[in-house]
Amino acid sequence: MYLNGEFRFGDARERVLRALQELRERGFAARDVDVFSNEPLEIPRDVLERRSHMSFAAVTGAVLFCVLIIGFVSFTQYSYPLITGGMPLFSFWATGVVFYEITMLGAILTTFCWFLKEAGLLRRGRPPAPDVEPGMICIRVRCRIEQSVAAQKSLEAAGATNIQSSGDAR
Amino acid sequence: MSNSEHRWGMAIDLDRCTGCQACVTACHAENNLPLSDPESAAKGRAVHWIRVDRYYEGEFPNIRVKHVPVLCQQCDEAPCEPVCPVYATYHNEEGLNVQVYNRCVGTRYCGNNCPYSVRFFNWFDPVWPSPLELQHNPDVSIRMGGVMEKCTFCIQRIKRSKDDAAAESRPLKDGDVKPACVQSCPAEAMVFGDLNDPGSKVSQLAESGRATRLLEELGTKPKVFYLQKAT
Amino acid sequence: MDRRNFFKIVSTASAGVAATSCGKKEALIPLLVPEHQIAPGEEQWHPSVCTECSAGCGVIVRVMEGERIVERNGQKFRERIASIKKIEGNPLDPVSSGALCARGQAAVQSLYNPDRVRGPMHRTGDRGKAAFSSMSWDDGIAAITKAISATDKSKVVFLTTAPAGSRLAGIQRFLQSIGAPAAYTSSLADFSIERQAAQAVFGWTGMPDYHVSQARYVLGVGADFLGGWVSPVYYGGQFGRFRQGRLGIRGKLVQAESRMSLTAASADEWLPVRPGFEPHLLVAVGRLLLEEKLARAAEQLPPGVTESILGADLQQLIRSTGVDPNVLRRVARELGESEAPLVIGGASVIHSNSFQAIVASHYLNIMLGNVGRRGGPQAPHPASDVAAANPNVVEALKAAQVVFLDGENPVYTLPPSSGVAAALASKTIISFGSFIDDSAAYADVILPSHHPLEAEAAVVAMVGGPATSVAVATPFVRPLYDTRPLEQTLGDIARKLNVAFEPVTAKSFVQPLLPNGETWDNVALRGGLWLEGEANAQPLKPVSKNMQWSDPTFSGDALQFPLQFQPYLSVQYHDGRGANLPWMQELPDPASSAMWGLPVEIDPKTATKLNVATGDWVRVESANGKLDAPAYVHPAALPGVVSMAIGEGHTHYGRYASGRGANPISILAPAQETSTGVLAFGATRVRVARLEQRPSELIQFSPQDREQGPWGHR
Amino acid sequence: MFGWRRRSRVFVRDAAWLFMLFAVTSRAEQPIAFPHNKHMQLGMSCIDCHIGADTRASAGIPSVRKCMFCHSKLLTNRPEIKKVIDYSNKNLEIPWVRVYGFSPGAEVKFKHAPHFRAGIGCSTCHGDLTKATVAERVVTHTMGSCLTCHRQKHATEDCAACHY
Amino acid sequence: MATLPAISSDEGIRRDLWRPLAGASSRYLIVLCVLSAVALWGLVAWGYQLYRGIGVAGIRRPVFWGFYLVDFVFWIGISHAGTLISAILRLTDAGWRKPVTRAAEAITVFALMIGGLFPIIHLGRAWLFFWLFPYPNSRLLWPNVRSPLMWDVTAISTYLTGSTIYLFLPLIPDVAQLAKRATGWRRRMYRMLSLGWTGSDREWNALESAMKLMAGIILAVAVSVHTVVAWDFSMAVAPMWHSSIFGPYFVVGAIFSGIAALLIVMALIRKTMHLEEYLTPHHFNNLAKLLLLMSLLWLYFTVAENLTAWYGNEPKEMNVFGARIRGNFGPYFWVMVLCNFVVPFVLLGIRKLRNILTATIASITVLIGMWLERFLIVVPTLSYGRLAATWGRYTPTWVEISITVATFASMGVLYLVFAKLFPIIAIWEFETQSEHED
Repeated sequence: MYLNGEFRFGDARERVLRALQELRERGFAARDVDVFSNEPLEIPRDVLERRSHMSFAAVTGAVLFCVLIIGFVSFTQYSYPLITGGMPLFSFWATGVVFYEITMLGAILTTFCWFLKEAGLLRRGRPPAPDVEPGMICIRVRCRIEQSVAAQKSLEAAGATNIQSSGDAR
Repeated sequence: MSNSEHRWGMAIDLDRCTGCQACVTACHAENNLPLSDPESAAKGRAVHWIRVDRYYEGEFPNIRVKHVPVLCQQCDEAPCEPVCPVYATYHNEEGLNVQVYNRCVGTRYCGNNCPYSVRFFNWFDPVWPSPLELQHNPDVSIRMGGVMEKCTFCIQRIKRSKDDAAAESRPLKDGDVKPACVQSCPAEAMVFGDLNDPGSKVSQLAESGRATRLLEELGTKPKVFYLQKAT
Repeated sequence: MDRRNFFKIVSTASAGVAATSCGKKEALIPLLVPEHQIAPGEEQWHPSVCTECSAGCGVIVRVMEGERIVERNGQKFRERIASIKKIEGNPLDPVSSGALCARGQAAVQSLYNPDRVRGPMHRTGDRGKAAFSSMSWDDGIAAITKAISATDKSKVVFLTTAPAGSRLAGIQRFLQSIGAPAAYTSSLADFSIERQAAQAVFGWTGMPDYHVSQARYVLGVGADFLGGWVSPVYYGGQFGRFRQGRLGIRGKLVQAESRMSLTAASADEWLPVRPGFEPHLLVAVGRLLLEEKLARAAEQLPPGVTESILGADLQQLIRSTGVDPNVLRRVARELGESEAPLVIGGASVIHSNSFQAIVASHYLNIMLGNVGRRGGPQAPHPASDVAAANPNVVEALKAAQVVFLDGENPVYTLPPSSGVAAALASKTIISFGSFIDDSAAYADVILPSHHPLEAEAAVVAMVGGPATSVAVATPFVRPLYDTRPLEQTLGDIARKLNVAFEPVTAKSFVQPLLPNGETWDNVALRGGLWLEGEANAQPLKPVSKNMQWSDPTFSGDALQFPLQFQPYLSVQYHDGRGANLPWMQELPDPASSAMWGLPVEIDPKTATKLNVATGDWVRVESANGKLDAPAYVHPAALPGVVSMAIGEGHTHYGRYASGRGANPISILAPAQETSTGVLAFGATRVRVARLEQRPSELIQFSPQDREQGPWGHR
Repeated sequence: MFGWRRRSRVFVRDAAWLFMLFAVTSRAEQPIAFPHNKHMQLGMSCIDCHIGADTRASAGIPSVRKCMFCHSKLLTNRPEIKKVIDYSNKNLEIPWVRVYGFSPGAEVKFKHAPHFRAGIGCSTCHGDLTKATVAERVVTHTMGSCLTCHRQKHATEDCAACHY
Repeated sequence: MATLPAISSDEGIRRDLWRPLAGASSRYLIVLCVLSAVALWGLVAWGYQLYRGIGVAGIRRPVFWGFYLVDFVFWIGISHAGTLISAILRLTDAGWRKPVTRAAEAITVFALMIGGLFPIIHLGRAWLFFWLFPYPNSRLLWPNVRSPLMWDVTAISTYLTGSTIYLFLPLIPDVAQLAKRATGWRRRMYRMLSLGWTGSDREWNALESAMKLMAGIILAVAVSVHTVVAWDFSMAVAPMWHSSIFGPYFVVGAIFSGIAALLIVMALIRKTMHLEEYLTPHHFNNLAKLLLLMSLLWLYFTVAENLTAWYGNEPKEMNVFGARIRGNFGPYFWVMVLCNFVVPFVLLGIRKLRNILTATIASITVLIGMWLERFLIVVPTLSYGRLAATWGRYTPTWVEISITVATFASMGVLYLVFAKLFPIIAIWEFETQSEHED
């Protein structure tokens, strides 16, 4: 089941942070906690770390595309061996630009895909998200029924209002 | 590319050339060049695969005229070739710089990149008032609008001579192949032949001291050799 | 076309028969039966003869499959016909020796010209308006016979461009049989002055032949032999060998001419001689040769001549030519010292005294002892004389009642000031031409004869003497339209007039010339009869004894008309005939690179004085008329001399020539060459004025005529 | 000067070229149901009628006169033969429908003779005519098919071998 | 930084930034119609060209490339507005960028779409353009990747993909919010585009790092793209083209014209959408300074380019140079110098004169000047080739001119539509900014 707690008004952010710390101390895993807002919040790593592998993915994608394009180009050049302008059949000089561009394309595409993946967008069966109005911050905790009390306490302690539970009770 | 059987080249003797332009008409007759009309000619769209550049040098009365027949130089390292995105122009194993009309999409990059400006573009589909089309040479394509065209060293004549030789199962000998311009030249200023064959007339002329090449400094390695005036 | 290929030439059985087929696009046209005749992709070569000019080049014609839509009893059919693809020089022919000039190769475009006359026609509109409607051959011939029989036969004038050969012989025989005077020509390009000079000096009939290829040093005077003079093909070949044909020997060419012609352009030195002072230059050179004891055969000169030359005032002569004295002296010395010197005298531009110039050139050759020798002037073949040369054509035309036009275009080639066009308005005019040109527009009846490429012919070469050189054509394609060979038409007329006339065929013309062992069939197969050596020797000794020179006279007041005007024969249009060939129209003019129109060539000094730049339009005005044309500032034009190529300015001549450009002949005065009476078309003075507006653009293939741009420097 | 007809033709042509269609129909309605197989069973060879196939650029279609060499006497009562005779009497050629060809935009210069010299049998490109009856296209020709064969046979792959 | 307008509240921001999306004023519609009409006329012209043949354009031998290639280079140049600005500023995390970025990135995408069209328009057989893409075909033929034109194809498609994504990413949170408010088809569209954005901190983090990464990549691509465009010319052996300086020269020129375009667009937005509080003189001041800098850089490159040619005095190059400086292209050249250097230098260099109006004026002249610059690079070289006998003049026809004009119109159309559908300023960015400021 999920517990949602809302935080409003001026110091919402501070209270959210407190709530998060509370939750972590009570042993809720980072992946069970979600913070909803309609502008980016800066949450310190020690409170709620979200590790990103995006740059790594981008590099891999780039390398992959680079290899592919080099292979493809050399294939096309040799598949119909027309020598033009006294250039060699396959030359890095003459095709470097193409390699570069396609490599970059690889980086761009993987970055985008990876963004979708990490953000979890377009994913089927996502738990119902609370509807956050401007200025409001909302914490969602996934917990088993026996933990729910603890979770609720910690949210209340942090001053969350309108705490509701949703999802099947297990 | 000289590992192949032939490597066609041409020598033009500027000492013999009289600038009579017989070659120009011969080329028109042989290669179905599109007819210009005053409008298109005024737009600089008249097509002459071979042209006779004329320059005046000095001032009257000590003035001289220089006639230089310029056709596709069939460069070994042709600047026009690498820039074509679709391989419509390329180098074949006989050293010819070939233009494949039906592959051409008309980027005209090759035309820009040709220092000799011997490439011509079909701005429209060509029209011949009937019955002028009866004169079309069936051995040569009628180029559709939107494609580049240029001197082919009369590849159709080369092919014919080769076929004849093959039919008679004999080797091609020097002088068997003559492009239309070479054939028509009254002063015999032009010589065509195989540069791979050291005995051929053209190779000997190319070796002779008078041989120079047009815009040689560009390193395009043209296969057309100009024999300068002896004086 | 080399000799091996040459044997592909098949005997000239008419391959013109057609097979038809339904006009559906998918429908395939069956091949001819027997199938080897017009198989697609198979080429045949047939010998023929070029008649674009009167030089008489033997040619071979490439025939392959062609296709046209024909109407047969209401139904459309696609018809595969043998069509002519290309014309090349006949490698066996000594005149062309396998090559051909631009105009000759373009002849195919006159055969397939969209504006060809497709059948007999009679005039329906006013004269000169070119309104015609078709008629039957019988009616046409009937009309002619009526006209002839109605008139005094001496008032029948027959104009023809036919070169020496079967056609001309046939015409002459026809005129003879009906009792009419011999045929005339009105072309500017019959070189009658050269012929008459040769006649006067050597008693030769025809055009002397110059073996340039074997000379070492050539002094050309007034003869643009690589351009519009006699035969650019023949002399082009000679020139090539003259320059680079002999191991270690390179001939030197010095050209004295009043314009930078093609010959002057390819010469090693150009002596810009003032128009009409060619005789003076030649006499001066002769005098120098005699003085410096370089005239190796001075004794052969007729005494009178030597005296008169020595009697000349050298300084004054040289001054009059406008050539640098030192240069002239050097040239004379070089000429005299050369092993094989040659002087070529001609009149590409005819002045009042051109005859004297050519005569003088012959005397120079005599004193250089090269007449009849290798590299000297040769006697022409007697049969090569075209009888049509006649200076009095104007009078004849004025007096005539019935005028026959066979390719001639007097309205264009004779200046209006001669009153010919006006005179023609009242004649019965019959044209045998293939086109409605300026003159045919006046015709009452047009009975189109076959195009030369469709007809048979035997033509005696104008050059190549003294050896016999006759090019022969026998028909090999089916005539495209409802035309008839001229011989047949003349025959029909003769029959109607019931006078005895036996047409001259190529065969009957060649037969008498055949040596024993030679057959007509071989000649027809090879496309000509060519015999080495003298046909029947003509005298090499001079027959005349007089030699004089006079200053040229120009018609027009020198103050009112300060500039000299010289029209000239161009490579592309010749005497104007070539103007209806699109290839010739788009062939860049050698001097100005102009296409689809010809400019007036003005020298830079005059141009700046008149504030004229290339492309500006100018009005060239003489006492006898004016013309408007774009100007080309010719860097090599003589100051004060305005030149213009002949060819444009046709009122009627098909879609490509009609109403395009201006005709330089139209402003000429009816001046005559004093000794021969030939129209001196270089003897008119003009004034030039800049026009404000530009009716049209001067189209140039390469406007830039210097290698460096106008802003080319720091 | 540029009529819509011509323009549309241009587009059609390029479209044809694009999709590698042919300008010719494969299943052709021939004017006469000419049975290739029968004639070949009689021991005739292709060259007997298509006389150019071995020595010329084009194989050639026999003229009606050629048919009449035999059929002026042979089987003159058959309806199809009657048609032939009829054409011949009208002095018309039989408007056979072309079944093999190249798209007009392709600018291919095909010659039979060199292929014959190279020992390529007619059936390679035209199928087995001993079974065929009326002329129809049984082998599709694309640049691909030409090239593949050229590669197998180590013939030239030069574009200018066919396109010029 | 004093960039922050006295913003009442988040609600206030929303109200201001969503206002433009609401209805369509009659003025808006009129402008839209006019522009679309012009754009359509361009399409007609192109249709005519396809129908008759490329010959209806004024291009000729030897000037095989004319207006179309000039426009191509010009628009690709404009496209450098967005990415460069936003990417650079994003990486340097300059706060004042925020109201500017989206406007800029939109320019990039649209300019690229238009610019990318020209190589096709200019083809002799445009309907065969797809032969430039590698796809398996019965001809067993592939495109020739050695050709700089193929480099263009890859570079531009990469750049277009990249900058579209780069524009789209920061749009997601905004459309997610819009999806809540909007109704009807707009709602559906926003819903779809928002990809189910919920605003969880994972999403925010992912967005954050994605944007950082993209900024880096895009920067690298953007530079390469215009270098490649420059190489189309400098790879050729034509006089005055075959120059190593062209790459950076074109990039600078691109940024130069890009900033100018951005300034104009911003000025328009500011006026028409009443966003005076968001796009403050401060923004214009910063961009104007940037423009001035670029103008000086451009001058430096132009001098370097021409001085070397002049001093070298190589005849073939001198022909082109002469034609450009004192020949028949002279007037254009000096107008270009006026537009690209004198005007910006005076208007923006003098502090007193520098204000929104002058910045806009300068930008307009710069656009004109830069178009001329491209013209002066493409045409004179081709008109004055190596062999004097082949020289020829080029004059455009109505077809080329109308297509050129139409592209400007279509730029306007695209932008108007965009501004009507999406907030032209990234709301969420703005809000975060507003928080950090106080």
